[in-house]
Amino acid sequence: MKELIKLENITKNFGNLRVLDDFSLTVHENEFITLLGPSGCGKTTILRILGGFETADVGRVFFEGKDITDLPANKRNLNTVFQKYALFPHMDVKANIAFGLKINGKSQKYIDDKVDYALKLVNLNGFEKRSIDKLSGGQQQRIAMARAIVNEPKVLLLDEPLGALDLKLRQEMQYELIRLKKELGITFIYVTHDQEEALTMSDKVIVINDGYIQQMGTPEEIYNEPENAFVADFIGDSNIIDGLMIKDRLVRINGAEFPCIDEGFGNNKPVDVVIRPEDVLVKDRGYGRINGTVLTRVFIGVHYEMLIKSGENDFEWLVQCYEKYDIGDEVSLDVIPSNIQIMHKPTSSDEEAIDIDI
Amino acid sequence: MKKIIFALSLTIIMVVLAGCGSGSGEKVYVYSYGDYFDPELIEMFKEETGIEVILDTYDTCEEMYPVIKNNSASYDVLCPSDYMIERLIEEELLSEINFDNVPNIKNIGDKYLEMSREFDPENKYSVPHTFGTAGILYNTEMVGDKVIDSWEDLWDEDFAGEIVMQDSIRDTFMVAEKILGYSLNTVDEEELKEASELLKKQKSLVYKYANDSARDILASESAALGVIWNGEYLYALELNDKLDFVVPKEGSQLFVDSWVITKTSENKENAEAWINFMCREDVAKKNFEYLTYSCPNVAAQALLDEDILNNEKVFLTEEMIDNSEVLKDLGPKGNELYSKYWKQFKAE
Amino acid sequence: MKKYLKFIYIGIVVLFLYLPIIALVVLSFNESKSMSVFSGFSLKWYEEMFSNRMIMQAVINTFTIAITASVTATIIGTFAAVGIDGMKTKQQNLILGFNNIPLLNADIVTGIALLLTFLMFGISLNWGTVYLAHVTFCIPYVILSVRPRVNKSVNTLYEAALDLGASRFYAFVKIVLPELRPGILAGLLLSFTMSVDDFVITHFTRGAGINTISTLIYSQVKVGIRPSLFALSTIIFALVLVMLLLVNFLSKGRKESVIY
Amino acid sequence: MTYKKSLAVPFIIWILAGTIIPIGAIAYYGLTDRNENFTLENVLAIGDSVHLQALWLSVLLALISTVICFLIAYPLAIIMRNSNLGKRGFMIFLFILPMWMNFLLRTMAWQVLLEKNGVINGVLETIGLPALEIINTPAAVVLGMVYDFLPFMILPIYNVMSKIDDSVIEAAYDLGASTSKVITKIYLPLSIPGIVSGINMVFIPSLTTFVISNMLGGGKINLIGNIIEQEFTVSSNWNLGSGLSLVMMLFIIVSMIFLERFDKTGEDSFI
Repeated sequence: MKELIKLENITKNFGNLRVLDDFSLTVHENEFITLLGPSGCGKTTILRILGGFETADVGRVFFEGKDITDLPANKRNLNTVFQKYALFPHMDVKANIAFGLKINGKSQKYIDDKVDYALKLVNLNGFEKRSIDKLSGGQQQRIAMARAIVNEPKVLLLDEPLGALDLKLRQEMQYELIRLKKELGITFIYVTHDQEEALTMSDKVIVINDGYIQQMGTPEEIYNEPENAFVADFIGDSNIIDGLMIKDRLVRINGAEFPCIDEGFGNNKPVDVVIRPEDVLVKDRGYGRINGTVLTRVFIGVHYEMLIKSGENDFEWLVQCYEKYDIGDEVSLDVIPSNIQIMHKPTSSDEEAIDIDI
Repeated sequence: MKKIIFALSLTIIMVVLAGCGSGSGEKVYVYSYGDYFDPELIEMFKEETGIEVILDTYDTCEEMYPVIKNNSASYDVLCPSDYMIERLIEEELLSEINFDNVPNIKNIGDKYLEMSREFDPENKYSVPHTFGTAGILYNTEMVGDKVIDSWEDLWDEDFAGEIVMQDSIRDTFMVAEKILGYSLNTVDEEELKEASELLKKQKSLVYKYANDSARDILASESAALGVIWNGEYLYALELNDKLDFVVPKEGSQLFVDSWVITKTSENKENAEAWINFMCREDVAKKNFEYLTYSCPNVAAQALLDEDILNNEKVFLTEEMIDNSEVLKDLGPKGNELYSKYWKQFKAE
Repeated sequence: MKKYLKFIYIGIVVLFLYLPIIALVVLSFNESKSMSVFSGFSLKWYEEMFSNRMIMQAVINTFTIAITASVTATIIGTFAAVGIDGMKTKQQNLILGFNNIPLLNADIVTGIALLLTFLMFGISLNWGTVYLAHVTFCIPYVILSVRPRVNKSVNTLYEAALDLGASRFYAFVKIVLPELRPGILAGLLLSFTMSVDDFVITHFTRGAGINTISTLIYSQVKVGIRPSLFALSTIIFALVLVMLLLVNFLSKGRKESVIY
Repeated sequence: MTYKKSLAVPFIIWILAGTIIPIGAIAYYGLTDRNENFTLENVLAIGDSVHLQALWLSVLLALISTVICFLIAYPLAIIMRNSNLGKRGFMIFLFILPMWMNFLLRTMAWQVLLEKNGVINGVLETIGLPALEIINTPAAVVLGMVYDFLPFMILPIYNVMSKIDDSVIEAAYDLGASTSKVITKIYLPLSIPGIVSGINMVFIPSLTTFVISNMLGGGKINLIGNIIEQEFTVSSNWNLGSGLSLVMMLFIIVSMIFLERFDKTGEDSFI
């Protein structure tokens, strides 16, 4: 795949606050990339630097090999779908969609056709004359998409576009977005703090925190093999436990030794161990590796979620299972080797920073 | 966008218009006491000479002085009173009148020019407009049986809340000074202090301190008696025939209000044309009929009825003139002294 | 019972507010000059008013100054409101602090300060100085009414327009201005009113022969109130009434409340 | 974006020329004598008995007017808040309309009304009541202040009140509060921002006016505003006038800081 966008060593400060620190990123053509991170992590800033609304203090931005760092927003061949859509309230639907086309001096015929096409694409044909405040949130969302894509950008930047919608609509729109992406065949750069959205839609997810990339990879990689405690914690629920790597393929957690599949951490080295709650097996007393007591139990639909206290330092495991145990029940826990994820301890108090070129 | 351009151009047009309004055509800026000549004369003057009169008014000379002194606004012609003219001359704020442009000066009686020499020793700067004296205008019905003939009647507690006093430093002090038997131009601090004490005592009896509007208050019977210029008498009488006027026996103040031209005048010839116009006998007569302040214009006097000329309340007798004093400029020290005691009295 | 009390209370306050105005209106049609007795209907004070050059000139001055000053102030203030939004919080606070000075300061101090400044720089007082003074005290009102409209969503709309290829000017005129319009209109109206209503600042900064309605009344009251001023009041009141009703009517149609 | 900031440049220039330099000018005049030597005399002159008396009277009359305005406006604001929307608009319109009349005309109207032989006394006489003699007294000046500035008290208080959620009031009643308790414990604390800006907008113009005292005081009421005005127009001692203005500014600042302490959020309720 051809290289489309390249951010090189971007640093950005707001006042005394460093939002991005020597940040680099490469995006290829026709990718659906999601920048995922908690609010304030710098993901929106990256998008705004790409869109031309902010300028980096240090570093360059390349688009198709050309340096566009100093190009103003209105000269860039990429369009943004804004967080709250930013539809122009004093214009009707058609005027909104046609806005960019008019500025580019397209003919009326072209504009009409294009608006027509775009409305069909987002399943809102016939809405031309509607005024913006008569639209529902989902409809506004679609119009915002339509307004961006009629300009045929090479890249569409989406800044938490589904954030203002309710859960059901959000799920619907996720499929819609994937469909649009396929039909248009352009690059999507998607910013969200919602891990579910990221995992559902993306080809690649980049987890960002404190202005650094924490991990990047396919949704599966990110979920199954978090590279540090932050990613593990941010993506889904996790049990993150201090462990001791006794030797290759054997780790000591919570006073018991567990076989695992990781190698190369050295002997008797402290590590972080991540185990997903659904990967913890709950068995009757005596049938597992460590013993524990059920502290709380909540039924959350398909399964039960429990806190189980166990081991030498009373670690509280978050556990999901289909069977019902009562509070106070004495149980045993086990984990199969491939579900144990071993990570290096961070070297400093800061979260470990990993710069990766995609 | 169109609207912005529209608004912008509207603004520009307005500015230009307003600019033109004051830029094109001949003008003369006149600054005088309020209602001090017949407004119709402005139209007449414009018709005859093409010069437009821009009129502004002040209530007291003291109000006019800082404007001229600081040249914060530029006027051409002023109509101040005697003592103020003296001060303006002293401070070189006036320009000499070119009497070649004011041939009608011949209409002004010699005895009035003589009076003027008190403050304009060579008759170089001023042309008399009106003269007169202060007295008490009273409502014959409201004062009842009392005979009004003294300034002290203004201290009569029976008239509490029905007395109108002037609201102008020198004119107000004048009343007290006359009662105390001092000169109107005293700069003796003790005497001034005494006068201000006297005024303070009167304050609770006074309905209002007012200048030009005093006659309306008296005419509408909101007050019974008040200090007023003899020129207001005829006019007030028209509004209310129960009014009468007296010049108190202690004597009074003789004033001469005259036209002068400012040093900074940019339309000096227009200013002279205006003064000349005001001195014309028909104009002066018309003005007198409107204003009823005694006019020093002998030619105009000749056109008036005998009755009026002989009405001693309008045209003062020699005796009255002799019994009166003209205000003099007191110099910076004296003025400051008056200001100080004026303020004290007002703050009471 | 409580309801009646309410109505009576409101009635008294309204009477208090309108009594002077009603009195002026009635007296303006009075045949005689008397201020207490109505002796017959007459329009002569209106005639006198319209033929009085000083009054007419004052009316013209009042409105030319109010229109030019409020338009100028609205333009500068609107740009400023947007510009201030682009500043850091500290700068914003500093500038808004200065902006508030003419609003909170006593008129008399503002007037004197401007007078002293004009004279210090050798500017003779004239129409222009009044205009400049009025713009000075109108700008804060414009900023006050426009600034709340310059918020995050307007910023985003502006960026959205840039994103779609609009130039900064085009985006400002086509997107930002329409968004700010209610605020701009309110600011314009507010500064127009403030300008028409001002006496104190005009009093100190006016030049030779430049009278506005306010300064004219002030000097006329000293000479003696003439009923032609009542006629003037009546006409002004009628104009204000019509204008306010019109503005209210128009803004109701658009669901934007401009006044209040 | 610096481009955006640059839009404020004309405004900043204007602030500089129209606000900062003028205040500098007043400070310069106020702190020098006629010979342009530095002196504190003009500022300290506020200690003169004449000036102190005027200042005291100004503060007194302004306070009285403010209290009266508040007492009239507060119940009015509650009544307006509790009436239905259509009526509210009409009422605001009613209360605002006189404000749009020229300030001088309104004040002049009171002179006409209150004159001893004026409209009010004419009416009183006809119906056989004793005459009202308050013109040219402090009472007339207070009346003028209340009349001219009352809407400035009504509007901010109403503005804040209309934002109080109905359910808060209902909750108070629900919890057993009486109407008077609701007013003192709910309305009053919640409307403090409005009250503060109302007080500011009545007190300061009352404190500094010279027009009202001039037109309704008959030359007998000398407020600090009159003193300053006269230093500029009659006495022509600009240095003293400026010095006293500086004191007045100080007074305004102090009273605003004082009021600010009651209300940290007052800014948005202004106007």
